[in-house]
Amino acid sequence: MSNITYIEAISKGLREEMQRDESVFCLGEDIGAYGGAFKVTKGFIEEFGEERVIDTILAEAAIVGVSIGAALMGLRPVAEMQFADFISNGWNQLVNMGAKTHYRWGAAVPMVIRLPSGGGLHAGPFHSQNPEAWFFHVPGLKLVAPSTPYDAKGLIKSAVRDNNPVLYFEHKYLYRHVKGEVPDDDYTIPIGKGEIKRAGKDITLITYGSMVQFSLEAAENLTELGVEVEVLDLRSLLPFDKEMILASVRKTNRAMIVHEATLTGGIGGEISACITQDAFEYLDAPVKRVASIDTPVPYSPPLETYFMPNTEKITSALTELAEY
Amino acid sequence: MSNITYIEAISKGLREEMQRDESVFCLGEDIGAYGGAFKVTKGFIEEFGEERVIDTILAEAAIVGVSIGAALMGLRPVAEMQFADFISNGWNQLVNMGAKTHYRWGAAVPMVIRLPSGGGLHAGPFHSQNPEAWFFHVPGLKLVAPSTPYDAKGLIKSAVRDNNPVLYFEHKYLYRHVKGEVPDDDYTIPIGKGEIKRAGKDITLITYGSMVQFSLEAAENLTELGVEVEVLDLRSLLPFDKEMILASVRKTNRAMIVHEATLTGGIGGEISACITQDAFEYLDAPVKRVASIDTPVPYSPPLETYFMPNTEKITSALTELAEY
Amino acid sequence: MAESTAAKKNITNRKPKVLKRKLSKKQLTELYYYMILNRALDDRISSLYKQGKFHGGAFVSRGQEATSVGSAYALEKGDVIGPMIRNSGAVLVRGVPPHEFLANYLGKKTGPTHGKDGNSHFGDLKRNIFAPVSMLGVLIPVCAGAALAFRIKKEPNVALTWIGDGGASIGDFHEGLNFAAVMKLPFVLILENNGYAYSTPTSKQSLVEDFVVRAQGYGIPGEIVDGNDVLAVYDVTKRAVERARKGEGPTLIEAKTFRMKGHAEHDDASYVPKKTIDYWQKRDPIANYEKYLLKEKVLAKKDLAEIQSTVAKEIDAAQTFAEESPLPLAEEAEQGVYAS
Amino acid sequence: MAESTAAKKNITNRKPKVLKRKLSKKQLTELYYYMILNRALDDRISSLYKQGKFHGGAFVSRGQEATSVGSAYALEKGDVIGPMIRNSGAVLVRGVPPHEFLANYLGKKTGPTHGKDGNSHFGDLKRNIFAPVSMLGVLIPVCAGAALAFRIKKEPNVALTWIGDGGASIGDFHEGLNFAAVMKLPFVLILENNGYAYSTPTSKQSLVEDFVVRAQGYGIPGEIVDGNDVLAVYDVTKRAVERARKGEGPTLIEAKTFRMKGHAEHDDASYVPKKTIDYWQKRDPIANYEKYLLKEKVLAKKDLAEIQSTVAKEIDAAQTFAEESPLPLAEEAEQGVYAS
Ligand SMILES: Cc1ncc(C[n+]2csc(CCOP(=O)(O)OP(=O)(O)O)c2C)c(N)n1
Ligand SMILES: Cc1ncc(C[n+]2csc(CCOP(=O)(O)OP(=O)(O)O)c2C)c(N)n1
Ligand SMILES: [Mg+2]
Ligand SMILES: [Mg+2]
Repeated sequence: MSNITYIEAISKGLREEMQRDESVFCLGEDIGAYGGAFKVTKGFIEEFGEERVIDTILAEAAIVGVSIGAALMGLRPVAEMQFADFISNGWNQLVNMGAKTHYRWGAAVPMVIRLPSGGGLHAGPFHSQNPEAWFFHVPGLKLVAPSTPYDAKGLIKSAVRDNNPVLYFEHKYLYRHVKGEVPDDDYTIPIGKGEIKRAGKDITLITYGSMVQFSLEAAENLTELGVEVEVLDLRSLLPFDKEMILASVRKTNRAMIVHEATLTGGIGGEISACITQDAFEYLDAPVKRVASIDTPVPYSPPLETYFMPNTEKITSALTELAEY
Repeated sequence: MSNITYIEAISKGLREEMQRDESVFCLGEDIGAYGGAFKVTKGFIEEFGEERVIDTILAEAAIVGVSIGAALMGLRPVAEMQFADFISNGWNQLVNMGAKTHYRWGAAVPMVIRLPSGGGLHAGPFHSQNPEAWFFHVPGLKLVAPSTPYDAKGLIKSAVRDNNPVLYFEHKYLYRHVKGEVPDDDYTIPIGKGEIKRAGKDITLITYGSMVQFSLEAAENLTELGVEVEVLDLRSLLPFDKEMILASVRKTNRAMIVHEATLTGGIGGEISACITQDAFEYLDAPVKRVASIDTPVPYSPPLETYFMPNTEKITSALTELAEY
Repeated sequence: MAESTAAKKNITNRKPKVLKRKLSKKQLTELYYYMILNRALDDRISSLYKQGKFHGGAFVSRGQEATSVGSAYALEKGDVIGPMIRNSGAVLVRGVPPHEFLANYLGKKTGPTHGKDGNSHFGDLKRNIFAPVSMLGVLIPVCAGAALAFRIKKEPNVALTWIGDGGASIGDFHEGLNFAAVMKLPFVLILENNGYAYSTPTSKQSLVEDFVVRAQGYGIPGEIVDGNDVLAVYDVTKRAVERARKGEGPTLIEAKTFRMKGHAEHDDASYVPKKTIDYWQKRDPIANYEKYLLKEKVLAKKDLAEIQSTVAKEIDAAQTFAEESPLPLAEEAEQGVYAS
Repeated sequence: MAESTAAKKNITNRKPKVLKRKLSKKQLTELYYYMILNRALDDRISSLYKQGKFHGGAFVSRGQEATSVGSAYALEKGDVIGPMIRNSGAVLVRGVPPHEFLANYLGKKTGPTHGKDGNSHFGDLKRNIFAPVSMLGVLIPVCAGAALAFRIKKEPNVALTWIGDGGASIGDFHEGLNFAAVMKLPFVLILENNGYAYSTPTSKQSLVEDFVVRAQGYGIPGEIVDGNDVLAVYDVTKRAVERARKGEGPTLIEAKTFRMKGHAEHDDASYVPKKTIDYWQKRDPIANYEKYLLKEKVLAKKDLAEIQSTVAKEIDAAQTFAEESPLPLAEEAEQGVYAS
């Protein structure tokens, strides 16, 4: 066990996978000697050499495409986007080639794309996006979004070992803001399985990534009202753990979804629709959603604070839901 | 009034806009002398000349980017994607530059992208997609999807006159499969307003594009059971007509959404979530969704038929909902 | 134009050269066989399309058989190819039987995609063939990725793909070729300059007549070849592949050829001037190769006829197989989205 | 390398040339003023960053002032520019006052984006300035689009944008430049080859030393210029702009320069060899231009000092303005997604 940050956990998990399996390699902009914009791959080039830690040209379509080609030949590339936002340049490669290949002709594409995402750091419209919902509508991809150092290590390992293109959303705010106990041994977290972060009988709060911590704080706030909120951390977004959600909602009869991505078209809509569809008779109140407002991510602190969910906003939405 | 096809209506509307306003011009692959892959711009180059009907190089990022630049300078470009699927190559330009410019620095980007979309023609995974849900999660874009010749003409005009990037989803199956009365005069259809295609008191069916016709047929089938289905055609997807939906659901107490795009992450999730949120007390049954299954669009006819919604599937979902 | 002249200094003259390497009679015969097979398959595809037997569009490569066959023939078994829509000839050279094409066109369960995709949109990993996607250019970075995998795995193989004069305008061309260049990957890109991209003439796609000039911008060798001369194509590809195998990095080859039919079977190509067609008709790659084979006495007329009739029988059998094959079951649409 | 030699035949020698056009004293002085303004603004940005006054990152362009200022100075008012993160100098030349930068960095309501975006990510349509987005390369097609608009509207203007040695690897570079070339648009692209893209040296970005070689691949003229010589940059840009205005199409200019600081203020650039920095330190664009001005007796030492102190006051005032400006109201976050 070590007490390490979220970013250290990613780094550790990835390093262990590279040690375990020769077919794993990393590529991306400035990931070699520089160790990556956030230093996730710091020391990797020294340990694994230039052939397995590749500084690429500045070209995300190429990075994604090259990863697909290498994956088709049996390697397991782990590509870093310098910021999640830049995956937009590799969009076509990913959704048309990466995601559809196995369905079309049965060839597996075992690759990972690491996506440093999210706001809260005043990094403006192009270094703060949470683009997961776009990919959520792309059959053939898998999406994971760890919220703790423990999950970060376990999920990067599962992502690397999965035989499909996995998008690994790592939240920049969490990088150095959360620390936790992480086993030094090998372990994985199954893709598709969520976790009950806090048990409760009154409201089910479904969330992931950066919003888990705020949601847990808000859940604590609700105890003052005698309301016990069950907080579910999805961990995987595609596929997501529908059984866990439904079981909880059938118990609590109230549900709320929280995500940092903008509201309209966010994955909260899908989850709400699934709950209404499959647990309608159990619902005592409308399914609520808390998300960022429908705008680009603004830069200036008061604007960004207004834009994003936080503990306060989640608390007041929970209060409304409890009082419904 | 003329009785014309859906594709003729698009063509007519666009031609009238070019006649009306010198700042409107068209660009795209093979749209000039060839008249476009589907012949929407047939005869345009003869009428408006090479400077306003531009055959471009084969490069969608450039087509979208050039359109943005021309729009910033006050022109009104109408870009054709040869198939909607190819917008994936222009994704970055559109979502990062096109959609966010007005929010960031107040500059309007009045442009239209025409997207021949949809399946049912055995055109396989790359010539059949319905990509609207991706863009639905991009604040700053507007999305329209006409289902009739009348709307096709009215909406292309509104799209051209709008001061924002508007994605105009034109369904290839409808091109020559539907005909209707279309005024020869100028008229527009307001973006953001849907239409009640069929009044009913028992179930609200919300749909758009290619699924409107099938939904109307299914609604007819339900009369045998004494069930009156109200069919709403969204026409605009972003923004969508929430008021129309809620007013109808508050009356019928039952709602179903039908779209040809795949289920998970489709815009049906958002609509369902909005209904549950704002009309929860009125609901007598879970909100149902009928959509394509979560796979790429398969080519072979039995597979594609299985993949897509049709009158039969909609009818049986309506029956289930009526019987709930 | 200045750039054209400058360019020509650095590129092989496009006149077909005397073959630099001696091919055996068997090899020369195989090249002929595959070109005939390519054309016969295409002709069958055209006629099935006209009979309304297909569901979607149909794409053939009449006039470009030498480019596909000659280049693929220069590869070894372990090498990867990423064929585009005009490269059925290359896929045939790799050993995919014609019935797989026809079964795929007909959406049959027995096709390589089991009905999931159509026409020649299929791959075959055991033969090291990557399936194309429609989005042009995608295979350039992807095949560069295969080349990278070879290097990482220390396998002496090469990856090769093709692109059109139209597809060369896509950003992926630039990104993929530069990626391969900078990393000196064992990669070969063949640009088939066939005069048109759908209805768009090459002059509207590029100001430079010789796309190969772009190789200079990536610091890699560029070679122009007569794409209708199968031996020249074989030869230039072989040299590029050998360079790649030796670790000397990628090559861009421009094959000058012509698309003798419309973009797809529904396109009558009425936008192509008749004199252009006549010009290229005289340069038919198969007719020219036949002349060579006869002149050099590699094969006699009756040998050619025999090959043609073998091929005809193969295509008939392929059609029978494809037509008699079952369609997939509807529910199979749900299968295979994810690898397990 | 062969391609380099071939290339050099077609490109201007990179040695600064004797200025082809006579600039007035006023003009020569303005060039100096803007370079000083650029550097002083940058220095203030660095120090405010170090004081923790900014919310996000900070980007400066020390060492590249001549490229931004010289090129923008060659334009007319109606021309469009699409500045990148190193082109604050160009934005200053267009008349944007320094306080707009600082207010924008501080996320203030009075900044040109009203707090919506940060740093120099802003545009100004009344000055024909397009805001960059972070995604490199995007402005190339976009500015080509402005150039297309000029042509359609029959306005005699030109659009100009910049790209880095890193950004030049992005597909949009290829698509946008080829689009402009094929359509002969009034467009100029300046590639600032400053040795690095973040930590990545140019040698890992491209095998060719001279990016301008790529111009040949698009059939357009390419020119290399000493990016640290403001007059040479002005001159080469002026010629390109005149060509563009005459309808002769786009030009690719490669400015050889150096990024004298890290990628952003948080990056200490320890990956840059000291001798490289020393080499370029001696070629500081401002020091060199001062030498020229003094030698040619355009300005005296006291004139320079006076300009410097005017600029210092301007920057002080700008800082005061920016710091005293209010932040936007939180609810303003909701406004402006759509144009009405
Ligand atoms: C990115 C992209 N945009 C548009 C298309 C539609 N399209 C298919 S083939 C084609 C023309 C291709 O021309 P070229 O690359 O020269 O190949 P050729 O057909 O001549 O072999 C077009 C425009 C596409 N497939 N991909
Ligand atoms: C498409 C894209 N990918 C990655 C980045 C992250 N990034 C920002 S600047 C930079 C380096 C840019 O180098 P260069 O183009 O040479 O410009 P310079 O900073 O030297 O002026 C990188 C990798 C980006 N902005 N856009
Ligand atoms: Mg072609
Ligand atoms: Mg640079």
